Amino acid sequence: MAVQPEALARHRLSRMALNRMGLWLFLLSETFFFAALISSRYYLQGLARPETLNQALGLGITMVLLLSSLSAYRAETCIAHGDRKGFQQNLLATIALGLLFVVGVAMEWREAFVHFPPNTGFGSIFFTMTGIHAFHVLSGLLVLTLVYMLGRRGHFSAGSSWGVEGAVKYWHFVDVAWVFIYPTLYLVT
Amino acid sequence: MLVVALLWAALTFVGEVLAVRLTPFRPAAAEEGDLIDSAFRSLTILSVPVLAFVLAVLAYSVLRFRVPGDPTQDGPAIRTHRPTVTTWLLVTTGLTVAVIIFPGTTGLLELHDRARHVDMVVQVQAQRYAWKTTYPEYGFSTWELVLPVGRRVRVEVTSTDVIHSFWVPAFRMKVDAVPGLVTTTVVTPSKAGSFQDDPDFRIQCTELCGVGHSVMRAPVRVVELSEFEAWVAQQSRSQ
Amino acid sequence: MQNGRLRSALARGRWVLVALVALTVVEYAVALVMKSGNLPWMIIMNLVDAVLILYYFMHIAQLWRKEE
Amino acid sequence: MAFAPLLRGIGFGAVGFLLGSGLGAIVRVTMGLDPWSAEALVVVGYIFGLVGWLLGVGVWGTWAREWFGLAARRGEAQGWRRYLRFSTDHKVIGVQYLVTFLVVMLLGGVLAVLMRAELMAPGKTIMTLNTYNNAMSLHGILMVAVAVAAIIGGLGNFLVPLLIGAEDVAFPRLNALSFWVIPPVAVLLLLTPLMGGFDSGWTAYPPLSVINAQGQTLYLLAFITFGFSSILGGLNFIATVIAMRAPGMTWSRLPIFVWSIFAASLISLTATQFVAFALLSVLLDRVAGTSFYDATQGGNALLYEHLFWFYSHPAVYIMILPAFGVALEVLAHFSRKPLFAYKWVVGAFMAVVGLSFLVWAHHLFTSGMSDFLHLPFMVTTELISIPTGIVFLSSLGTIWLGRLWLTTPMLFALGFLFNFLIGGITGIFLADVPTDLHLQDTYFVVAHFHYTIVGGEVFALLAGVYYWFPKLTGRMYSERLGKLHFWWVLLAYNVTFIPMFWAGLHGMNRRVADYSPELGGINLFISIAAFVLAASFLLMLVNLARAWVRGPAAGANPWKARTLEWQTSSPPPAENFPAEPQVVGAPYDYGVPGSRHAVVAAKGASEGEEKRDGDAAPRNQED
Repeated sequence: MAVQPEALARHRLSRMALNRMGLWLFLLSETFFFAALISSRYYLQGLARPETLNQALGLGITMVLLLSSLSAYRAETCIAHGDRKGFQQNLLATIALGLLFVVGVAMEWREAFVHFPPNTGFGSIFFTMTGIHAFHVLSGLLVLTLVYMLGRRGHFSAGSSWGVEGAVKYWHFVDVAWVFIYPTLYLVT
Repeated sequence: MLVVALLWAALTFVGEVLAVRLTPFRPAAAEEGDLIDSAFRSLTILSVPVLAFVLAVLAYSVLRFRVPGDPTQDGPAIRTHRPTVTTWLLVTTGLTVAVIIFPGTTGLLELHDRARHVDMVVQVQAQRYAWKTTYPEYGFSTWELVLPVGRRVRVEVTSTDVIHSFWVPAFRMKVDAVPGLVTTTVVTPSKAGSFQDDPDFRIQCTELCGVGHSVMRAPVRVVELSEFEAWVAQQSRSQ
Repeated sequence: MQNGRLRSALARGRWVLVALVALTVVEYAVALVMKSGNLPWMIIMNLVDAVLILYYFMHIAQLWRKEE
Repeated sequence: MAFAPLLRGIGFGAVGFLLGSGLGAIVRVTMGLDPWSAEALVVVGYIFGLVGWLLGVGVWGTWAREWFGLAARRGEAQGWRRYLRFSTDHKVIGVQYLVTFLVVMLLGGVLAVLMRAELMAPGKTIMTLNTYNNAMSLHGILMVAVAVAAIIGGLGNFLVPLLIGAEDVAFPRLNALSFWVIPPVAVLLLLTPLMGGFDSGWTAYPPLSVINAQGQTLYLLAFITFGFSSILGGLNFIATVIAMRAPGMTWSRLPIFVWSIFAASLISLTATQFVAFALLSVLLDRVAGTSFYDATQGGNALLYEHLFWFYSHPAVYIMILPAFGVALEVLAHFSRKPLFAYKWVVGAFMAVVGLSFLVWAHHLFTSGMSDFLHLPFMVTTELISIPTGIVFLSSLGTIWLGRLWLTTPMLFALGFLFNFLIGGITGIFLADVPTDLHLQDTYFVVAHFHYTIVGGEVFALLAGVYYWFPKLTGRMYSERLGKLHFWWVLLAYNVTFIPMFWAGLHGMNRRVADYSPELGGINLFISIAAFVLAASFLLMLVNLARAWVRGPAAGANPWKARTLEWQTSSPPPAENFPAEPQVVGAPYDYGVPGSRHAVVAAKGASEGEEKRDGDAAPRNQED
């Protein structure tokens, strides 16, 4: 007789609390990755920054990502209170805002390729940091899309919404990472 | 307990005699090398009682407390013993702090002090798989390192390709050659010698740099000041 | 009752966003005004940002709250 | 049929690889680049291939189907077939890890023998300089992987749930995933020779690792993947120890091995990300045209050294903390005494975890980093000897006045103490800046870390393998051969590595295929001793293989030990215990009258009938 993974929840924590802890541990781990990225920026480039960086675009995509965090929060809150419609709408809004952010980064890259391509000092850091962050955004979008599809097929309810919670927590984490990356690349002097 | 103490004392005695009598390295050829060798010897002398203590307790316990066959009884239920733990912590902390201060910090400060004032500068450029030395004061370059006895030299090291490491075993001093950086080390040669007579008089690359890493060597020659000046004059003429 | 709880939670979310946006604008303004040495201020404001998101959006307190 | 999951994994992996590299070529064309770049296509192909392999080998069936709203398929095979599939049973995964890394260790050992053959005499002996550099680099990374994963992945997976009275780890499927990314790592490393090998050592310092043969790219991918496995493993252990303990298993009743795995996991969860980024940055320099390490473009090779050692020094504690755990565990049970100063040891483990993040730059004393960093890193490094000293205090305090049962595992645990003592003391010489200036990158360093990792960790690993072999297999190995193996390894090991200290002091630098002729004598001696050392492992293989096939039945508790893993059958059933254990006391209270660690209800008798732990062990008080 094999042990079913779900059967393990009867200890001190519920399966949900266990999953939650696992996700937080994963995010803690990821924090170290971003810490490595950010410290590399200061190690290699100090506080230097090219004047050609598009400040308006940087501020814009930051706002978009912050806004997407709100809609993600709303989606999770809605499903936790049983509001399916609000959940679906807000999730869709989050995905749309996430895509907008990706488009913003792509526009930023087009300009950056001209002014400070990846084989320059600042370019190495800029493309790596934004690229790795964008990779996290894309994987977050993938998960949010899966959750959205499952939601449309009737999954998740007020009492059982771990999938939503996990996806949204990850999304917020991507936002937190950007909160630090944005000034590191655009603002510090 | 007494047996262990005697065993410890005996092992320490033997170990210290060995540590003092048997020099594990050939004599250094630079003042900085002597400093490093004496730091090494101090650490050895400090380590011997520690090593001997653990060995004594280990050996005594194994011989005295072993039980032939399957054990039929449990040992005494000693979970901890506060005085022992406290003593142990005090002693290990004391030893650690001692080692940090001497020879660690004292040696570090002395080396640092020596770097403040130097008599001459030599530039060493590492490239796969050779060492080029330049004498900026005299304006020539060569493929061997020649230094006069008794002059304090700052060696400025850099690399043109990958990371190498500049090491002269006879001097003991070592510093990496990093592309894009100039790193420095200070040596004061204290006795004449040359690669022909002693293989320790060589620049040896000690940072893996590719296929030729193990054979990336250059000869080192330490000569009396007059001889050095003659060599400089001859080199300047020929270039 | 249920609906009221939802509405107040959503309102809280809006206030958090307002704070985050305001902080970002302040960061931007600081960067425009302070031509050097703004790093410590950035770090402080980023930490406030992060705490707001971690606490209100990510419910970090769930970790040490007893399960219902 | 037994190989179906593997074949499916390989098939999906191949499809993924073709898909990925095709996609990579298309992207290159759209970017206006030459579509053919072996390295770039291999990187993209590998990422897709890895996903394909994982999906095929079992992630799709047992897991990913749920993400699309489909029901997951379950079902465990029986017997040896279990080991060839995506099993979520921590005991199966533990054995998978152990066997895999035993094979890897033997491969690394063969490379070591080849290296020693080349070094028998100065000049060219059996291989070219380049072949030597490649063999040495491969030896390095294979053995580092063994050191990081054999105890944690093998013994840790098998034993941690048993020791804390759980049915499995917190995330069984994640656990299986962390094992099944290992085979691609091994395949990548073994394929490196096809792409020119990699000659940068396991440290892979740029710029060398940016400009050398394309095999380096495979190495970087392999190490990053391995790091991923290590992170997931660490995450799982932390969650398991926090959340899955049986009722009554308080933190102060955790067996010390569990503590050591927990402590090591804290490091592997976090610090590993730094090496992931370090390797990624080299990979980007190679295939994506960045210039992190191109000095002419503002790059700086020292950045890599800092990032790399921020992980790779803590990594030695990922290796050694579980070794401490195994050694202390074995010492307590075979001294039949409580583990001396248990709480201090736990504190020491945590202190090591904390300090491990503050010592990395002692690898950079000669790197040319800023002078002012020397003193602080020398201080933090030497402070580590205080918590390490506590481990010795506990060991000596445990065997003192004990009833020492000198079985094979006990001998290996005692051997561990001896070797690690030498490894630890010589570490002081390297932490001390003045002496390090001479010793850095010489055979003194080679000898030092082999003393800590082979003499230390591998001895502890062997102690653990012999100690838990009856639990893993239900059978008993030959004590006679086991003891012979111990004495053989102990002597051959020390005779091989002690002379390396001497060679280092006399100008033998490390990672060299050739050396000054005057070092010929000592190297010949080391090589012969190394061959004798290598041969000893064949004896262990014979002993364990024979015992596994037809050794005598071991019984549930052959060592009469008190901890929970011995209170269930050997090997344990899938659900580990017939009923949930109730922990009522400390794990090592030998000699305490009437004490017990845990109560495990017998099968089918949840009330009334109880089986007392270690019943077979008489507990008369002598004094």
